[in-house]
Amino acid sequence: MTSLIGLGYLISTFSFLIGLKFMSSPKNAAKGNTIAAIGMILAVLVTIFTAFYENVPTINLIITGTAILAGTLLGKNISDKVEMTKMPQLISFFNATGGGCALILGLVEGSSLDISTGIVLKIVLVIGLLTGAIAFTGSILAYGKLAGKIKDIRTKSLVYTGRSILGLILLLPILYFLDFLPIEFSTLLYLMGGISLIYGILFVLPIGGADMPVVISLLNSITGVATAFAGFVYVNKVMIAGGIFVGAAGLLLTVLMCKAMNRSLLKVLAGTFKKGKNSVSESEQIIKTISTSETAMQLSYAKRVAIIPGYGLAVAQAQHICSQLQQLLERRDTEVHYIIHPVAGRMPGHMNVLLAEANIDYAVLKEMDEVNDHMDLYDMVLVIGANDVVNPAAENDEDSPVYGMPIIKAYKSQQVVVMKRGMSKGYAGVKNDLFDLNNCSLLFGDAKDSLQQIINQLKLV
Amino acid sequence: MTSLIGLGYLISTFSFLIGLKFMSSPKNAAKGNTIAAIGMILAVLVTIFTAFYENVPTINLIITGTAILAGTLLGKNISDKVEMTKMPQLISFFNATGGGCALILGLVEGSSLDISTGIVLKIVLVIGLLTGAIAFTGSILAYGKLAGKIKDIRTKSLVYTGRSILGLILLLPILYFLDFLPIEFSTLLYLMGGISLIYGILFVLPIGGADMPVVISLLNSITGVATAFAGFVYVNKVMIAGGIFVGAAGLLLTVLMCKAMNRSLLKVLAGTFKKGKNSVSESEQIIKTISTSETAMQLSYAKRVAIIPGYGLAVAQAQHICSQLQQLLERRDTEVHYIIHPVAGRMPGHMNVLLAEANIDYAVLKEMDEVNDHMDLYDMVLVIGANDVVNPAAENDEDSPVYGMPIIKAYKSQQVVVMKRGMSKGYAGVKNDLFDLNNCSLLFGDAKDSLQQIINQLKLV
Amino acid sequence: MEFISTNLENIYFLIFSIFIGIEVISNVPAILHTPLMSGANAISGVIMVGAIILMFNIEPTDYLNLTLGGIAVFLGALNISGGFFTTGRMLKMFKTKTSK
Amino acid sequence: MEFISTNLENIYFLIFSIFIGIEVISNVPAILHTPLMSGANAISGVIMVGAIILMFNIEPTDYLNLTLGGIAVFLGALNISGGFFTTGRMLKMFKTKTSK
Amino acid sequence: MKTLGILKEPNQEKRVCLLPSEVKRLTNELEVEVKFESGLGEKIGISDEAYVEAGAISDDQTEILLSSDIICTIHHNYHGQKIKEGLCFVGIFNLLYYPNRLEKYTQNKADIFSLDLLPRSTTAQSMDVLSSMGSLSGYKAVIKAAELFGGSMPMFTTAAGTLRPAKVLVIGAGVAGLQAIATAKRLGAVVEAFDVRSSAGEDIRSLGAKFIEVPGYKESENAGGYAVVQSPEYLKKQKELINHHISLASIVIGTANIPGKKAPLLIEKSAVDNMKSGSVIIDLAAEQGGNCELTVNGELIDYNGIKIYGNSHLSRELPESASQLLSNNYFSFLSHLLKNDLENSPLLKGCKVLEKGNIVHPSFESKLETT
Amino acid sequence: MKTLGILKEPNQEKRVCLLPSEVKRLTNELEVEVKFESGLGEKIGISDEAYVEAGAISDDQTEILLSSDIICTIHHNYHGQKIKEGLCFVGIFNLLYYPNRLEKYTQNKADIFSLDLLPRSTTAQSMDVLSSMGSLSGYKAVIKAAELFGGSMPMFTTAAGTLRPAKVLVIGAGVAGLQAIATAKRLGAVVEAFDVRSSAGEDIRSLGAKFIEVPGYKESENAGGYAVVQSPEYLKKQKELINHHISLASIVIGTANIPGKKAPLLIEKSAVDNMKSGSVIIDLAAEQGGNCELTVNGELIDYNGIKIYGNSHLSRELPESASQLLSNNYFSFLSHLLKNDLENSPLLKGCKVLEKGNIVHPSFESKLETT
Ligand SMILES: NC(=O)c1ccc[n+]([C@@H]2O[C@H](COP(=O)([O-])OP(=O)(O)OC[C@H]3O[C@@H](n4cnc5c(N)ncnc54)[C@H](OP(=O)(O)O)[C@@H]3O)[C@@H](O)[C@H]2O)c1
Ligand SMILES: NC(=O)c1ccc[n+]([C@@H]2O[C@H](COP(=O)([O-])OP(=O)(O)OC[C@H]3O[C@@H](n4cnc5c(N)ncnc54)[C@H](OP(=O)(O)O)[C@@H]3O)[C@@H](O)[C@H]2O)c1
Ligand SMILES: NC(=O)c1ccc[n+]([C@@H]2O[C@H](COP(=O)([O-])OP(=O)(O)OC[C@H]3O[C@@H](n4cnc5c(N)ncnc54)[C@H](O)[C@@H]3O)[C@@H](O)[C@H]2O)c1
Ligand SMILES: NC(=O)c1ccc[n+]([C@@H]2O[C@H](COP(=O)([O-])OP(=O)(O)OC[C@H]3O[C@@H](n4cnc5c(N)ncnc54)[C@H](O)[C@@H]3O)[C@@H](O)[C@H]2O)c1
Repeated sequence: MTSLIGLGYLISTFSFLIGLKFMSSPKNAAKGNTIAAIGMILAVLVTIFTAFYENVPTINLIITGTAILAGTLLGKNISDKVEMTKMPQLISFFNATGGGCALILGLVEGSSLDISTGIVLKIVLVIGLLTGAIAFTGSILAYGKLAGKIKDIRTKSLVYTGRSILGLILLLPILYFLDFLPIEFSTLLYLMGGISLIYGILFVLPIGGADMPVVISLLNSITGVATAFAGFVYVNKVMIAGGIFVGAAGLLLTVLMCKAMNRSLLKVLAGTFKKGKNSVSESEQIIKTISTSETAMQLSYAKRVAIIPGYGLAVAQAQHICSQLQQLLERRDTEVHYIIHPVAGRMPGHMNVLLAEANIDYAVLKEMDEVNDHMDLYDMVLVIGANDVVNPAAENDEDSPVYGMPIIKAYKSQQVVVMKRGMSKGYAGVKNDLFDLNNCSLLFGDAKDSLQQIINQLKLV
Repeated sequence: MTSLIGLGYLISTFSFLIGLKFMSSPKNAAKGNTIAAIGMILAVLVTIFTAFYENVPTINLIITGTAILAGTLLGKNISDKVEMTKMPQLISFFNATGGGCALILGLVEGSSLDISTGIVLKIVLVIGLLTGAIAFTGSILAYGKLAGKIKDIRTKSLVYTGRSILGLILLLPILYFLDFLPIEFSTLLYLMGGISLIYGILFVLPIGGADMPVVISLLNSITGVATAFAGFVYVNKVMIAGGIFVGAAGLLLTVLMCKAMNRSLLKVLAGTFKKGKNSVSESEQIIKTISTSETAMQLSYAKRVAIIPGYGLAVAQAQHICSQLQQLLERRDTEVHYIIHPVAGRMPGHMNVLLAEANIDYAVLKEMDEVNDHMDLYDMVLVIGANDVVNPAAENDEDSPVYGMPIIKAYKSQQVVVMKRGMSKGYAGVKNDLFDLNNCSLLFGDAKDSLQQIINQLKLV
Repeated sequence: MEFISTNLENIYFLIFSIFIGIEVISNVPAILHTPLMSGANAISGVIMVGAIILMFNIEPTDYLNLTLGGIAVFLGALNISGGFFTTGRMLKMFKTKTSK
Repeated sequence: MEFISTNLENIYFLIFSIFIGIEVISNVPAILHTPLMSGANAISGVIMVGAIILMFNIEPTDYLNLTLGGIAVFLGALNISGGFFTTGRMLKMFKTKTSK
Repeated sequence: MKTLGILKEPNQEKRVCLLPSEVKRLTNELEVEVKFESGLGEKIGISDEAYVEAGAISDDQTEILLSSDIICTIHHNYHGQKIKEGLCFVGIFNLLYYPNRLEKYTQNKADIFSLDLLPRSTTAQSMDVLSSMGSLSGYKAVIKAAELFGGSMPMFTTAAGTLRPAKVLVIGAGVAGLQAIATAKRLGAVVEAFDVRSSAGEDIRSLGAKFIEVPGYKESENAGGYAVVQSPEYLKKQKELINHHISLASIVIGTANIPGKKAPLLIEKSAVDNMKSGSVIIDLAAEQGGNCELTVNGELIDYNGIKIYGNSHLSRELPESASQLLSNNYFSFLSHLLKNDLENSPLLKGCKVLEKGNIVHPSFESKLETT
Repeated sequence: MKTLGILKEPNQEKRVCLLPSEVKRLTNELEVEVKFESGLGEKIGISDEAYVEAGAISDDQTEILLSSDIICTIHHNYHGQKIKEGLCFVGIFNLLYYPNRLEKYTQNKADIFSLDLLPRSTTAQSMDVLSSMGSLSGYKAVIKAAELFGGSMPMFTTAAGTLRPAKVLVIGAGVAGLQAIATAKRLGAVVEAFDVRSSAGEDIRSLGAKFIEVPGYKESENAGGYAVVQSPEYLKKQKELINHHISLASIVIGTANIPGKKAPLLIEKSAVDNMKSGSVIIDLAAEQGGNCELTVNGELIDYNGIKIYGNSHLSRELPESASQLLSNNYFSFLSHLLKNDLENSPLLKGCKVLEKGNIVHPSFESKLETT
């Protein structure tokens, strides 16, 4: 019997491992998910299987079965309905449920201990409980922020309160285990649970909305730790291994995500806001940045892409690499157009010179007037080192010096990514209203470098 | 005590792991080697340490100490003296010593067993012995081949003999353990050892010299397995883990090496010879091929590189990517020249058109006459889609239709890599004698693709 | 010290697991960050196994704990099912486009 | 079956080790193939630990086995020292060039 | 309904200021009556019928001048004939340089919009004739140079030896200069360029050419992108550097200008003496006095085997393309003119020279006194 | 010691066949005495002194003809004057096309090496005057076309509308054709090219141009890379396709030739009628009768606003570059001539037309009969 159970857990541990491995390569990711899911089903089945020779009361079985069924159906239901763009908050939500589960486990298990329980087990219980609690409220808050239901609140006092509570969380158990606290263990548990729930909130509150994905990954890692500690309680290998895998992978993933966004984890957690490199204080624009990988990701989904080149393309001498990107996209059956604005660059025909040098077929060059009326047909517009020529102020802002100049209506497309080095302005020296729009993100960096990175990423998909 | 030993082994296991990990990234590789070496020293020290509470006779200690000292000094000595280009055969040699050690271990340990020994241990012993033996002779042979002391022998009968012996190796123990063989266990061991030694030879004999690195990697992996099995005998975690690491990593490495050379492992082992894609039987040239990664590796060491473009560069339209490679090399402080032959391409100035399009500075273009007298100063010459213009037949072979045409003396440089798609000839339709030379290797594939891959590899160094 | 020698196996297990957890995803391309996060989240739902074990050991009359345990199992199941299905949906997009 | 349940720990160890062995080098760039092979070869020299243990257990009068064991230790030491030094030499070249 | 007249250009001019396609838009979109002098487009193969089809009416010059509210030409081509009262001339008259041309217009109380005076602002770009013509001139300057040059522009590595690429020096990197740089680069020449505005450096480099920098330039913020006069020390340093680069070049293209002023003299006789026989100098500033001391406006001269061609209107030699651009420029301007008041439009104000015969442009007050 | 004479070329020719640098190598390396007609290089700014410095002796024509063993010129320039016995002429005489030029040489029992007849083998490349001149002609043809064309070659997207890139059709993708393709591509034109040899397709594409393929061409193995005459059906198919592409093009450059034969007629009057006014045809095959029906050799004509320029010697208009290449070609040939026997050299055999006044070249036997 036990050997069968052991074997079952072994296989499911291994499938988690393989699942994670596969999920980290684009080609096998979907397969990896299936493998991990099968491993999970196996682990659950094996566990339920133990009921048959342990004489579990029927009511317990019924409740368990019902709960599993209900959870599964609801989970499937929710995941089917939510829009693709809302994925991060969904993940956060599901992470909260995992944290909640760990929290309850810790409470129930802890309150039913007998006095003989060793200190090691108690420590394990406390850690499992508090990590679960932090993951629970933290994830709920992250969910709220992403859903736009909770705004960023960033005050010094908040950060300090958070730190003191963290101190408390560390101090209380130490005092308890050194016998300085004359309370019951279950009291300690409740106390810890409560404080941790609060800490989870304070932890996430000051962090900026744009950084939420990183935080979610971190919370996910914490849930993993909670799972592992729960596993220690039950001496259950698959829980320990699964938990540690997630804990370790989640932590690394958090770091990787920070790197991809060019952020430091510490700064994210401290809630410092990101600014463009050259962004001078004068410009108080609220902009959205995007990473090369996200750009690549979105390009990979796009069916029609427009490239709007500008003076920056010439400065970066990125014409050759730009043509490489075009070829890559075309090989993936994505239609690519170049839209040339009459005054892009610094001399008439500036863009023509560049694109001819890169041997770009005249057939894919479009004139502004040709396409301006159906810019919405482009899933994605890449603005490479152009600025004034896509500035909607030319259409809307009568006081702007560029008012009246015809522009390429990039803002009408589904999604705009603007590549530039910093927040400096174009030739006309005016603020670009495009950057404020919801469908526009800025990709900072020299256009040549950015394009190269996008190509590298895109090749992986 | 045991806990200290356990801890020591744990640390050393972990340092093997970290060492291997580091060794697989260019930046940390040297560090990785040091870490693994420290782990090894620790493992040895811990083992010797056990002597002090196990009452080991002095003579044993002395012999052990002397042997370790002698081996270490000799190893250092050999490794210091051998030339860089002889590295693969050196690795093969050291691998043989590891195999030999495993072989002796198996023999000694096996012959001193008492009758009560369980079947599992016996099986473990046999496997350890035979893997050690195969690794031993196989590596010695591989060493001999690389050193040019043993020629490739590729006959059908050899392959069949090899297969029958492999059958014997599998069959004998089965018969023995099913009690069909009425012999002593030690006899079995000697028998197995002998046969395995022979098999090691037959295994390597038919494999072509160019494929030796792959074989060495495989033999290395086998030594790892031998080590792991020896570890099982002594219930020694560090040996088991180290052995398995090497076994698994070695196997994967073998596969990766095959992939990098565009070979299948099975074909390597069967001793099939590699031919260029378009290589028609008519051309009976013996050529050396090279992979993009090896090319990148050698480029990374080169201080001065010459690129000789030809018609193939135009056909592949690889001028832009070629300029990328140049920039990459220059950023690494490698000097790059383009040498343009007067009749390269299909019209006067053909190469000029291409290189100007890719914005290549006129300062790095060299004329044939300017550099032909000191071609030996180039550590590496990349011939990209050129053929007739580097054909030494124009200088040496009076009967050749190209005799008398001035050529770029690429053959005089330290190392030539010729990029072309297959073995087809140039405009003049004559065989290229350059390909026969020792310092020339062919890199098959479309020039654009090959260059891209070289760039990708080079970026890692 | 003693702790080490008695738990040597476990320590190996722990270290190896952590190492694997890190190693296994160390080369994930940035475009997979979100799906991977989602997948890892689903795996952490294995905590439900603990919840089930808990449920099996609760006295059938201890309604409070039965309820709590039931909720825990429910939450775990939600995490697992939601997690895997969400991941699956995200990854489906990777298949629709044939690369190269 | 029984074998499994008694050796479960070992099996985990085995599988994890194999997995790690494979995983750890799975992204090695081709230019590191040879040095890595050399390094792995050096690590397999850990067989010398076995040889030393063997030596410690041989009767001091069993000259044949003492000799054999001595040779084994010697070979192991040769493998280790040669392996690491050779690898070190190869890898030194990677440092001389500053990349980018 | 306003009437717009288009006059034939002088003989040597092949370009037209409005093509049938834009005439059609004028009559349809702006509801203007268009009259044109017969034979207007014949030099570039456009028949009178084409204009008539576009909705215009063929007429003779006298009649047109008497009946139109607006007259469009490229060149100053009015010699005091009788005109309808309040007639408004639109053209590229270069009046700052030729202020005496104003006389006849003042006498007849005409209005003048001279498009060369349009402010170089973002919104004026579609009517900016200087940019569109400058651009074509810059291109043509290089084609011309290649045609006159006795060697080849690109490098040729051949079995009969190597021809080195031509060295091209472009002086002044405004619209024409940049286009010249781009075209010469395209042909494979080695290109260097010089401009007093240090901000031109980035533009030059973005075209892959080398920027020759003279340290110490004084920028003027309110010159609106145009160059201003410099200090003597600066000019000396500049001269030495330029002379050096001239002596190395096979082709020199001068495009440096200071609006309304004499063009800066940057290529002195002594520098030309150092050039190789067979070299070529194209001087696009010829009309403003030339960047080269030896330039004769409108002529190709041979100085010791060095060909010097001075022509500020090279775009004329691309009559088809030039007419296309001009026609769009004029159309944009006319539609702006008809839709806006003078008071509210800095563009109109910027290029209006005469109002009922009186000078209304600030730059002319001083000018006229000197005449 | 042999004496080599260099004669002045006819008036319209600026190129020289040997420059002082190669004269120096002749006198030094090959130990030849070199005489030259005074004023040889003056048209490209090379003084007599430069030749004298290089070791040559200035002399008058009669004297040179009487004292030399070898006479080098580019053009046929001999009118029966008295010569030293066994004098050997080296030049580019195009005798297959002008066989009657032979008369005076035969009468005076001279030898002739005509470099246009050199086999196009690998080893002959350094003396291959057809390649070096063809190459320059191809380049210059495009520069000429750009100069004559009323529009711009590259695309210009400007605030005043977009100028489409010129469409260039190159007919015949030999040496000159390929160079024309490359140059037009450089200038940003859209280039199509056509050649009967299907192997030219890869060459054309390797330059980034479009290959117009007419299926059904019959290749001849032993024509040594040259084109051969084709079947009538093929010619019809070809004509239709070409006509279509001609009507789309703004610039057509004809370079198709069949050695020693009349050039193929590929651009018929009817096709030209379909072209737009302002278009340009450059016919490099003019001397061999032209690829275009309307071509007049050596002249620029205007046909309904379409400029047609026929000139097979455009390299003349790059006299500096052309002389440099020719000089190397002649030097290579002379050094081969002086170092090798006629019997052992397929190169010498291939281009030797007369031996002591007798025809020795196989291609001429039939030719002469027809004269
Ligand atoms: N075409 C003509 O004839 C002509 C002539 C004169 C003036 N203009 C004027 O020039 C402007 C042209 O508009 P445009 O959109 O082409 O250019 P733009 O508005 O001047 O903007 C250029 C943009 O490129 C970015 N950039 C510069 N170097 C870069 C690099 N290496 N990598 C990435 N980005 C880089 C700059 O931002 P960062 O610095 O933040 O990177 C800037 O935002 C118009 O205002 C037009 O009126 C045109
Ligand atoms: N320059 C002139 O004026 C002129 C004119 C006419 C003839 N020629 C003759 O042309 C020859 C020129 O010599 P060359 O060395 O430049 O060229 P070549 O001798 O013709 O050789 C070209 C080489 O490029 C390779 N190649 C073709 N496409 C490729 C691709 N996509 N990627 C990689 N390799 C590719 C071909 O081999 P694979 O097919 O195996 O890839 C071939 O070996 C000389 O013989 C010369 O006499 C020159
Ligand atoms: N706002 C716009 O969108 C717009 C449109 C067109 C042009 N412009 C700008 O207007 C400016 C003038 O353009 P342009 O070509 O008509 O100018 P221009 O013809 O008056 O002068 C040509 C160039 O000569 C240079 N120059 C003057 N004196 C010189 C000297 N002593 N030495 C060297 N160079 C000298 C000038 O700096 C200028 O770049 C440019 O900066 C151009 O970018 C702006
Ligand atoms: N061996 C060498 O190294 C070497 C050197 C130079 C040239 N060549 C070869 O010699 C050949 C001829 O060169 P060339 O330029 O002097 O030839 P050419 O001047 O005689 O002819 C020019 C081109 O016209 C083409 N042509 C002929 N009839 C045609 C028709 N009816 N329609 C279309 N095109 C037609 C020919 O195919 C040729 O490509 C080329 O293949 C060239 O590559 C070889």
